[in-house]
Amino acid sequence: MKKVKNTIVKYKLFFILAGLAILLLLPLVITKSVYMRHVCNVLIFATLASSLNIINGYSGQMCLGQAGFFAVGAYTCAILTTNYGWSFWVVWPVAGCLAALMGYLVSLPTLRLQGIYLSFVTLGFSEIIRIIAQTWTPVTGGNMGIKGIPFPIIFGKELFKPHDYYYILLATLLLFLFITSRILRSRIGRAWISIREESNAARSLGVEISRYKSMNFTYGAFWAGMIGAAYAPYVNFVDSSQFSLDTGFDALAMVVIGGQGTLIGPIIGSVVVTVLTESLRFLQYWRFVIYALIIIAMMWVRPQGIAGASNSILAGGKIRRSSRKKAISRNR
Amino acid sequence: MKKITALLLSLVLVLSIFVGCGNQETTSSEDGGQEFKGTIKIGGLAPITGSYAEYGKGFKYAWETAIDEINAAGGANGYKLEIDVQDSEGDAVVSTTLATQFAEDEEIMCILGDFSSTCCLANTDIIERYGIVQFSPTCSSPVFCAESIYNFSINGLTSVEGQFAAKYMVGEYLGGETVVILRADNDWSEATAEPFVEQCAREGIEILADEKYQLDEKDFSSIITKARSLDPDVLIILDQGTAVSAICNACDSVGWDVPRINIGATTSQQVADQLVVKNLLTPASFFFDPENEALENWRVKFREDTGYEPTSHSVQARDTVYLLKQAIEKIGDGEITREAIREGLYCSEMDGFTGKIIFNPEGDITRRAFYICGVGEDSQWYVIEKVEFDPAEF
Amino acid sequence: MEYVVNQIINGICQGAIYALIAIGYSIIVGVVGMVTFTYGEIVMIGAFAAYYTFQLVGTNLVLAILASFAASFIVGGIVYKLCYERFFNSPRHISLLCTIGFSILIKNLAQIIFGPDTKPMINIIENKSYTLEAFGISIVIKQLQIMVLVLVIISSVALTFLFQKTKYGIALRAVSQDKTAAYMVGINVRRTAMVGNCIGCGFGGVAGILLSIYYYSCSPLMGSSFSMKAFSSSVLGGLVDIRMSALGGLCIGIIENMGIMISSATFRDIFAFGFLIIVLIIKPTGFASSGKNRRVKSEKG
Amino acid sequence: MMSKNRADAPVLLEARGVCKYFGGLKAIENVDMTIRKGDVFGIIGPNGAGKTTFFNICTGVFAPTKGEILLHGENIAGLTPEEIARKRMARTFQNIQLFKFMSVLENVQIGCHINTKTRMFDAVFQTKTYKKDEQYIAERSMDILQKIGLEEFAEMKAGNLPYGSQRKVEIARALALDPEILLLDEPAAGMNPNETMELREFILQLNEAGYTIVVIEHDMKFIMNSCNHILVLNFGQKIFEGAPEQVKANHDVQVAYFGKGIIARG
Repeated sequence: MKKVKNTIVKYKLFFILAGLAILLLLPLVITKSVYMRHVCNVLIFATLASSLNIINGYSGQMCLGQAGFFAVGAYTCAILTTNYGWSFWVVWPVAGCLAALMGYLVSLPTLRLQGIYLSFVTLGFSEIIRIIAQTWTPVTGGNMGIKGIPFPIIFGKELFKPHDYYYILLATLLLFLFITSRILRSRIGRAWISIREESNAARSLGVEISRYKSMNFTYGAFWAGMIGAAYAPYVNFVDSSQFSLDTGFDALAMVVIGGQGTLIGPIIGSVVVTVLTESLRFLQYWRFVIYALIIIAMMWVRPQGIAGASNSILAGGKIRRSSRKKAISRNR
Repeated sequence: MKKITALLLSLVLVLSIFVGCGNQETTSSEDGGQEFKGTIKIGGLAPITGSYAEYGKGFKYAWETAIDEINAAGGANGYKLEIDVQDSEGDAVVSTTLATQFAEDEEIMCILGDFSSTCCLANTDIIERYGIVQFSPTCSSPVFCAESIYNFSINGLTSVEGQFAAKYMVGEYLGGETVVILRADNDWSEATAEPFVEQCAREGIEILADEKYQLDEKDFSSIITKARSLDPDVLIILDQGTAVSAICNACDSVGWDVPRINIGATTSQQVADQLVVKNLLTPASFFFDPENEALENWRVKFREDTGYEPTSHSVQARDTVYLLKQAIEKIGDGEITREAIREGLYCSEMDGFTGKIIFNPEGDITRRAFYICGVGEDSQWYVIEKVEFDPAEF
Repeated sequence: MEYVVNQIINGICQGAIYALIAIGYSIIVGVVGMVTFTYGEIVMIGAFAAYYTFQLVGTNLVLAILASFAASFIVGGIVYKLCYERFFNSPRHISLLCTIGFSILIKNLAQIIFGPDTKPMINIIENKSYTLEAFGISIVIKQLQIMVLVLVIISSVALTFLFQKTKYGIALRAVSQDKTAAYMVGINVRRTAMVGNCIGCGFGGVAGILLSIYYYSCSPLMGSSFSMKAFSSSVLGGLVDIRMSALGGLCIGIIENMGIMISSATFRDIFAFGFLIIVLIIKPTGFASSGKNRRVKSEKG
Repeated sequence: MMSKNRADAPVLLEARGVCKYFGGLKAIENVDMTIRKGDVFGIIGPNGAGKTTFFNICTGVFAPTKGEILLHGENIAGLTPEEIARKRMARTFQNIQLFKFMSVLENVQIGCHINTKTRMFDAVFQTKTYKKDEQYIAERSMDILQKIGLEEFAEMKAGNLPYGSQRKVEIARALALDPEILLLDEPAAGMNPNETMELREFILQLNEAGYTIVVIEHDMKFIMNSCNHILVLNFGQKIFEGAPEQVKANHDVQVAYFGKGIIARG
């Protein structure tokens, strides 16, 4: 085991480059655009789940309303590009920032709340966003949604094929991973984790938990908004039913199945869940039954998720006896 | 060690899924020893799970039985038909993914479905790009067929239905002067309410209120109290399914016996069954006529096989297959292509279970007659009056 | 004026329905100490049990109540075994996700077994309404509305009595407040929690019958919207307090109907959630006094 | 020990008439206290005397109902714990509150939080500020671990360490704040006599290194041997404040600790 780990560490750069090369060349291998669409779906959900993981996995707040931020991003993009003719490249960061602003606003009142009360407020927020999208017909198109969202154009090429759009989504995910891993390696990331682990201790060390919690929320919402904005042109139309609580729950399931509090976890989770639900489509209702059974089985067998560490606060882990003994004997 | 176990676990999971993929090919038809010229594959989109599951299952049943019938009778133009029905969940995103899947598969010659206007409209872009027909039994959006030459629908424009209800039902039949509209907040009701309101204005009928409610609304007492305080002559309900009966029952339970007209559910047996007081009128382009023997047999068989009553949606789904068959026959000895099927459907005519179907150049049909139907005490729908009209008069 | 009064009455009746389902919810949350998303499906199971009883033995309300109590009780037991028992010491999100998974499971199994269509439930209880004339205002109340209202009052009083006075109820409360301490004084924590959970579920099942009779129908997907409202009412009442949850349900019902009165029924949920969020911002633990739910509050998500 | 020049040292932390009521319960009633720079200040009292509550008021966990807490003459009563930590007042907890699932090194690194100023922008673009901060954190935390003698456990999960070492990690983490004043809440609780001895030495070392230290402790011997000034609380009230010798001799303190009967007989 250790050997494997050492090899991975030793050739880290090589592995990263090889992985990148595979990802970049993937559209050449997968010729059918149906499969490419599934790959794109994986990327979208991977980023959405990752953005949720920022909130749930790193600062230990329990957000159930990620679909709300996702919707804000998607609708911003849809409205500005379709009705006002803005370029996608301008709208994209704007949508992210608007979602971030929403995240900030939601985080303010929730700072006083803990546990399930906080979860509830995020859940209610998500529903309110959805209902507004559903009822504010002049702006959001109401139940009819917004159709014909223009595809982004790069160097005069319209990116309507999943094969091309893949690169936008891949870039989003990679950018997310790059920026987030840098933040996590700074004092900001450490502050988030310290809040998750033991908020009283964090406060006593001068970590302004309100500020960092709301920064965390804002950051998580920002990425949900970014991927929302990238999602809107990809599906070509948005309507409120795409942002129901179930979308948020799916993202949550992906995060937990993959492993909370790890960067790779939500990505693994979204691969597993998407591949599962897509490939079992022919089973109709039974595929949801299987999906549900897998969620439950996963929680029984590996509550920390596929990639999560068993000895972490997120797994309800206990400190391992063996290593503890080792420490004691070493101390003597 | 644990990590390896986990890795293996996930690997096995993913692998088993791919194995599952491999088994996906399902063949639903048996060769009755007949010689076919070849096989024509059709893609079917229906919400088999989700909130519209009832209709989606009906679609699937109607399509598959119709195709079995056709194949048993020698196929369409000598070709064997095969349908691959996929579950769109009533979710437009899923529907577009599946539509792409069909469109990319060069063996698929035509797409039947989807159920809801939202899904159908969402698919328009894709079918236009790939040049494949999307033939919806029930899409009622007034813009659907105009949006692409590849879009066809046999639902009939809901605008006519609304106008008919305003002029002939509220105006002539009931003689009402004021109405309150209660409707589900969706695109369909939006599209239906507009022509209804316009027609009312022309007929001099006053709209006292136009109340919307959420799609999954259960408790109607508050909007009924609201409507009752305005005291209209007629109550108009624009919705489908159980909400219609729920609204009527809620009216009755507070003892308000205003005449009610429903547009949308047509002569749904489910709605009739669930009414406590049988007080409801509806305009119907289609009627389960017990005297039409073929239709009645079909209905009985449907009920036996699925365990519930068919709605007109399933009958429309059945008719789409026969229209398609007719279009394939029109091609004759020519090559069966997607384009040929579109041309075959263009402006075609047929006598189906749902009456005479004549496509207009846009790919939609216009109704020329409606039945005014009412529920009897035995929970059966009866035709009160058949009204023929000229759509041009609206 | 008459209109306003009638709308308030509507609100109270609607609220009573929310209260009815919220009561079962807060029993479960109180005893198990974890939040559940399966409750709506339990309510649905209860409704279907009653539906099939009516189909098989005819309109016998007592039998139907027994059947749905039993069905929901059993499903509640399964939920307990699958989603709670193992995760008492784990972080909350694990059992939460388990309940979400279980809710997906039941919803889809129900669509397979019962069929996806809506089943009619009519003429079980006579569809009557009373008109009261007072101060020149005529108020219309349905018989069923009165039944629901009475049931809410009786059950919240009875359950409060059960929890405060009986030995078993005290054990339940002890378990709900501190599992370790309850274990130390010799309470069989797992069994008590399980039975408490099952009682809550059984109560949800009975609420399910009333709901389906009240709305004349039951369907496999009926649970989700009610479960959100039960959840809201319960959160408003502080999650574990039965009487406060019932009050929370009433408040949400009234607020919703007031909202509908001044605007449109499409905004129903906005009023409900908006009201709830505002209350939570002002008072982070809902209506209940903050000390009472220290436990629920302090548990880390 | 240092009592001779104590009076000359500047006042660091001062409590004036501090009261804290929980509903009708008077947890702390009118307590005064003066801590001077360079003190090893002890707070003692029987169980339930309000020591930890008083501590929590000083560190901002509770706001006092009445009274003032002055740090360098500036009133800090009612500030949040994180604001007080920024004023270079660090603390440990009675029931150890480590980041159990993080390594010892990471625990200490988080302690460096207030001494760094990396912002989101710096972190993403790895600017000069970020690099300087990270270098500072790395050096500073290893330095502290070395001083405390925990460097060989740097990579170990903090929760895996034995109890005594966990206490040390908590102190190390507090030291990373670079505090002027360090508040230790029952640091010797649960330690064996050997460990307690070590801890005493360690505290005195820290004191010599220039930290002002406040200790809550049950263990009389520990307090008497390490502190130069002691505050005695009982039932939320101050009953005495003075040097260890004076405390030993004080009648009220004896009554509080041993009960009236024993004193009378003795």
